[in-house]
Amino acid sequence: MKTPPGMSVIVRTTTRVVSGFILIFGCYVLASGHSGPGGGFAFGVIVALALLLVLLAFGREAAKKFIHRRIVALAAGSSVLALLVIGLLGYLGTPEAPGGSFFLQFLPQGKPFQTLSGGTALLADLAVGVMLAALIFGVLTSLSLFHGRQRPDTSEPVEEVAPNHVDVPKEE
Amino acid sequence: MLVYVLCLALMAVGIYAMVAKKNVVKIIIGLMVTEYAVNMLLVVIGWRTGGVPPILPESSGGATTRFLAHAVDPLAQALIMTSIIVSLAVLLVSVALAIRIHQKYGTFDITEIRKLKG
Amino acid sequence: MQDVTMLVYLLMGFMILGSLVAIETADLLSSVICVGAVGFALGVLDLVLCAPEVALTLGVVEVLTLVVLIRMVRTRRDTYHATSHDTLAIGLVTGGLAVVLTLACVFALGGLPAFGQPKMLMAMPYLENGLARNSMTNYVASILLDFRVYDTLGACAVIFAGVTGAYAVLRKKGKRT
Amino acid sequence: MNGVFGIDVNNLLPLFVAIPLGVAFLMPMAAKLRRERLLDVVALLAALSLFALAVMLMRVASGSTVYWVGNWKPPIPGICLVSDGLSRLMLLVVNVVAFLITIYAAEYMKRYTGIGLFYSLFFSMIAGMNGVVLAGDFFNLYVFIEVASLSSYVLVAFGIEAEQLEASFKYLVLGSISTLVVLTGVVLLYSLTGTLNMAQVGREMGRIAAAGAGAKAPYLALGLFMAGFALKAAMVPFHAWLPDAHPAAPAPVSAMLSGVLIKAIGVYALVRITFNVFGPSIGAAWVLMTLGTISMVVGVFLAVGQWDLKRLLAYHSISQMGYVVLAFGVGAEVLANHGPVAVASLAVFGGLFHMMNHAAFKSLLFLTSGAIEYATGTRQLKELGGLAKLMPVTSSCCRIASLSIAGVPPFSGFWSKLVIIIAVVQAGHVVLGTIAVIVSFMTLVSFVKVQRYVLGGEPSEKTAGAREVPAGMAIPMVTLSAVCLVLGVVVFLYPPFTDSVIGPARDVVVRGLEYIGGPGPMGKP
Repeated sequence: MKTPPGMSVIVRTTTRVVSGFILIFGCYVLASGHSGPGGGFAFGVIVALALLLVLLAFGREAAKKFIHRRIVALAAGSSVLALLVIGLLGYLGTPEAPGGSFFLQFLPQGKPFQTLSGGTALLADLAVGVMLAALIFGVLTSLSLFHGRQRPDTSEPVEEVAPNHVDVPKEE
Repeated sequence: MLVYVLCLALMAVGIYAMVAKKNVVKIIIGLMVTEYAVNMLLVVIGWRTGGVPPILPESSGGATTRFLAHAVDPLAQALIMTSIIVSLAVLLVSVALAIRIHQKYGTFDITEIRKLKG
Repeated sequence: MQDVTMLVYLLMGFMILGSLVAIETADLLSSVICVGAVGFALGVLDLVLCAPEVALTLGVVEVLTLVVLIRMVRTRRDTYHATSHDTLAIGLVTGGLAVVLTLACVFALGGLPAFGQPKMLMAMPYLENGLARNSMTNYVASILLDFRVYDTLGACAVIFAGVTGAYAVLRKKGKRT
Repeated sequence: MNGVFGIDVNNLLPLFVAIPLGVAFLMPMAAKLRRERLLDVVALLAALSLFALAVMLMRVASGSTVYWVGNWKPPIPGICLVSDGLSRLMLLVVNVVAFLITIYAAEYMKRYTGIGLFYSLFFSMIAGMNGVVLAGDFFNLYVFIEVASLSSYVLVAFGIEAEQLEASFKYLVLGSISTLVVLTGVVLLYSLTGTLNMAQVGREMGRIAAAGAGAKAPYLALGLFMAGFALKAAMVPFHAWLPDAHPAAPAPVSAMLSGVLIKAIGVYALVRITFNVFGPSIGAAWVLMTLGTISMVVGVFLAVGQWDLKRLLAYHSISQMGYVVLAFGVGAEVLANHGPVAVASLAVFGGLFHMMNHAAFKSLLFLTSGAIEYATGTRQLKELGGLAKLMPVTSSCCRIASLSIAGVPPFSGFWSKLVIIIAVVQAGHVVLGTIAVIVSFMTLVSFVKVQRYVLGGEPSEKTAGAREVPAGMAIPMVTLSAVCLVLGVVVFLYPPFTDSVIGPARDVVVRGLEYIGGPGPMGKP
């Protein structure tokens, strides 16, 4: 086996230190999003960039060990479904609006200037953030691992679905 | 009024690049410039003279009278946030297509990418 | 107030110049870097016009965009012909855009509200009553996550479709053999 | 009145977006289970439930209702969904066609990899179209246009062959210009009126025009909207992407794009904005009539010379959409001149009816062309032949659709074209009426050519081994053929159908500014 492609020791060491800080900064941005600038969109992109930094510094093999593609897909899909479910849970209704409606604020709200103000908004923010982080990290791996025609067969952006049903022969 | 003219001018620059340029990368850059122009127009129309950011400061203690008189339009800013995410999605798709086109044709120049008639 | 307006003009002028350079320069990498500079100028403009939330998001998205574009340009060889041969088409496009722009300036743009005096027909009721309904003091976030969360769902659908699409385009094989 | 099983149907409106989005979000995860039949079943169930919802809405709901998302109703107006005659008609068209195409795709897409990704994008597209049709808010309209178009760009390139990638990139560039132009229009209107709600924007603009100041500014926005949506509807100066994109896509996607997408995010949005937000005006009417006539003529002339079956069909889409836009243009002109409302109603009725018919026969034509390509591996007219004997079901469906699009009585296309031509002549445009008749004749010639080269004659070496497609593909084709046959008959022989399906939509368009979809009192300012 070849040594995994990556960058120099200096870059790796720096990355080890910095990526943690970036992740913490991302979480801070998410937490402060309801009373200051920040929120899910920025959180998602920052986390994806931190993960990308790890990917670039340590190379593909190490990054694969670090994060599985399956986990990325699961995180993206389930968080965006969670956003939809938050919307549908609005049909449960509240004392003020008994019929309920799509994306109704059904949780009790907190007090202004608290992190946990906003009821469903915090959940929605979390869902958006996790979704963006997973999606963008996933697509960045695909884009940067796609080598083009020099080595057309080394990349495998999507796992092929097992060909169970190739029973229809293609007429020539 | 000059601000609106400048926004539309930037937009014209972007559309010009998208329509007239013959290179996939330049076209993508034109797309980005056009998106910037629209975002710029949105932030410009939301500005209020002597404005403050639409975030109620904790020091106000919940008193909103002064804030309401000066806060810039939060709705316009929320629209920009949505449009930034949408632009990012379009950009990712166009980059994926560009990479794949480069793999098939070996170039970004669309004068050489002409399998279709028109 | 005057200084804000001047700063806005300066930044806009810089952005237009930067985009022209980005579009006309022959080297693809410099062109990508130029458009990055334009994006950051937009971020500064957002800060000047009291949109810190937008500036933050734009900044991080801009870093991401630059990473993707530089990676795309750097790892792929290309012979770019700086001079294009299609002069008629370019002339038509430029002329058409110029005409539209002039017409817009002369007739229509004067009817817009002056810079700094937006009509906030939809935003004002929300500014007045939003806090009571969701207790969020960052109005941009509360619009995105409560008031107009349906739009955010749409934006999530767009980016989900975009990433799914990128995966689909980068698949190894399209058809089974 | 609006209830079924004790549930207010109006409350179910968001499901038209939520169900397909849920499927779209679920599919990439479900694909990891590696059970393709499961994916097919989920997709079919979702499409069936959308179909049932659309039919139920059409049966039960009446009048115009507004649904405020998240209970943000006036005095703090948020995003609203509007259910009126026009949106219900479009929902019916979109979801019926989408359901039939899903059945077809389950069989056809077996030849492709990444079925999970396909379904995800396909349902995003449906969600986008449903969202556009229901939107009562400008920015929401833009977002869902982007959902639908972004999915369609990628679906065009789903086979990842060189031509498809190229067509898709071209479509993406032109499509993005169009969405950005539309967004600029939205932003200008927002600046001008301070609101995003469509009905409220309409009223505010009336107020601005009455005040006299800045009366020209709305026209810039209207111009931007018309350019943007004309690009989406592939009207002729803006049509360059369609003849590349529609043939390149896999057959179910082509059928979806030509059958419903250009209507839902092109013509529907154009009509909604020109009639219900800006109100019919002479300028807009002339633009629509010019676009319609040029598209009608240029589309059919380009189609006649084509030898690629799907490309030929794509050019006919441009031409047929020309009829629809011409009809709406004539309607707008009569309304703006305060002419007889009966004529305007007839024109609008013709446009809507032709739009419905086109959704049926053009998606059927693309499905049959897909079936032919599936069986023979080619779509060049000169390489085909003799399929009438080899593929009887596909051939009969192709015949019915061709007769319908060519306007041969008693098929549905004949009646809708007849209505349009009568309305155009009654409005005093005899020349345009004559052009429409000539174009119809040219369409007939073009499809006689298709019949002769594809179905008639002796089997060629490519077609000799062809056999009938599987039932999964045949059933939707047969159903759509039945729709083509029935629509022509039922509209004239069974008036309640017209009154309950097309009538309300026609009334919404003709009443123009009395559009219900926002806060406060409605009506002309």
